[in-house]
Amino acid sequence: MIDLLYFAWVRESIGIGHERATPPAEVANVAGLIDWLAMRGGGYAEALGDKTRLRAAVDQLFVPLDASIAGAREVAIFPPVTGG
Amino acid sequence: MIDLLYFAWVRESIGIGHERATPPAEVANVAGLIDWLAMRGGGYAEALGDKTRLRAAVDQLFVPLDASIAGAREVAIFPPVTGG
Amino acid sequence: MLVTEAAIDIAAELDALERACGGAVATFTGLVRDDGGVEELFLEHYPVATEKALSDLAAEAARRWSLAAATVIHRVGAMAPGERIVFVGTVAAHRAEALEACAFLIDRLKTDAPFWKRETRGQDARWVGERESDRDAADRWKRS
Amino acid sequence: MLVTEAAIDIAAELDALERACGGAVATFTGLVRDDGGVEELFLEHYPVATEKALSDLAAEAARRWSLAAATVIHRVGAMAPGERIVFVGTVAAHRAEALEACAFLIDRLKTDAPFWKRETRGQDARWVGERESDRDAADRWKRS
Repeated sequence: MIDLLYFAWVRESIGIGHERATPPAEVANVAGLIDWLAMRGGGYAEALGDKTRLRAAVDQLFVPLDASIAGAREVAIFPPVTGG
Repeated sequence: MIDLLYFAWVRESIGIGHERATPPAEVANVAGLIDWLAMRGGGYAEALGDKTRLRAAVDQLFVPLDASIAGAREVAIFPPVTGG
Repeated sequence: MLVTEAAIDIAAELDALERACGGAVATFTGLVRDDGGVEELFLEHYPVATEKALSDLAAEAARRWSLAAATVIHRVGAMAPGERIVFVGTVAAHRAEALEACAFLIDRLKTDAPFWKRETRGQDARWVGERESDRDAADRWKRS
Repeated sequence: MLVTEAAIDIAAELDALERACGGAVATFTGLVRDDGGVEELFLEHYPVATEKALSDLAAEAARRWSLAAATVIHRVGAMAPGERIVFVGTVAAHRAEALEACAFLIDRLKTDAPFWKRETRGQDARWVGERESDRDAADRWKRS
């Protein structure tokens, strides 16, 4: 069971900011997780279809999309940051 | 007749911050003016003896010591600046 | 290091920085601009991760420069044009350290901390895109 | 641009800068340090020439960067440790311009404006010498 967090337009497209899910064992990294979620269609497909527009954090640490999710408790998916 | 201004330790050594003087015609530049004033001895000699420690402005414009004083109305002599 | 929904009280922050007993205080304040009629700016963040990102930045600044104090405050939630989004303040014995650390903190905050801006103009609300220049500005601190 | 014997009111200056409608405000404040027991710092200046020097610096900053506003205030006379000697503030649409112009103004002010500092420790009053590092900091703006 992984906590999934969505921010900014990813959150708005999907319609929620937080959910919990258990991806199948063959989903090994963040990119795989995104593809698996996008298969749900609708807002998920819209938000997660183009991975070049997405960034991620595993357990609050920024990671590249090929980072492993083995043992992850929290994965966040979001657009490039624009603060400051 | 030139207005002469002294600042910081130059002023303190000489004992006054402002005076008026008419240097002889052969005094052509700031360095010459400083030498001419230093010849007065006392605080003037003390303040003006070492020109490497001095900077100058002619009519409120910073100049090198070989700058002409022809037509100058105001010459200021002072140490390197230390503001800010 | 603080993320807050409340307005940023600069006078109080400056007062605290000046009491840190350095000779040089540098600050940067980012304000909401009314670019093309922006009426509201909404700042979203990733709470636990923003605190970690800001602490990491402060720790890196403290490693690189000798600072008497450093403050980073980022506002979140809805703001109007002219309001303060972010405040960075640094104190050091000499000005070069304070100025460089201040520029470092705001440059890196722009790319390393999980904040997102949404601008509202009338009925049109849109999320601000990544700026290439922000990435370049943050990168220069990695090279040096 | 102002040379004054009165204490510098930073809150009022920041307020004015923020009203200039830029998105980025950078400031630098120099405070009297109590280096080795300094009890009083006395700032002397060359009145007409300081005003000219500060105006020239502001004009050069306005040529080099697109600024919505710039403020330089330098205090003169006797000050105690912790008091503000100098305040520089800049406003621009984007942060790089505000930060660079602020650093430029304080770096060049240190070498181009006719101010002199005298430190008093007990019975010992001495004029501060030129700092090589100040000349280097000012020079980098001439090269770039």
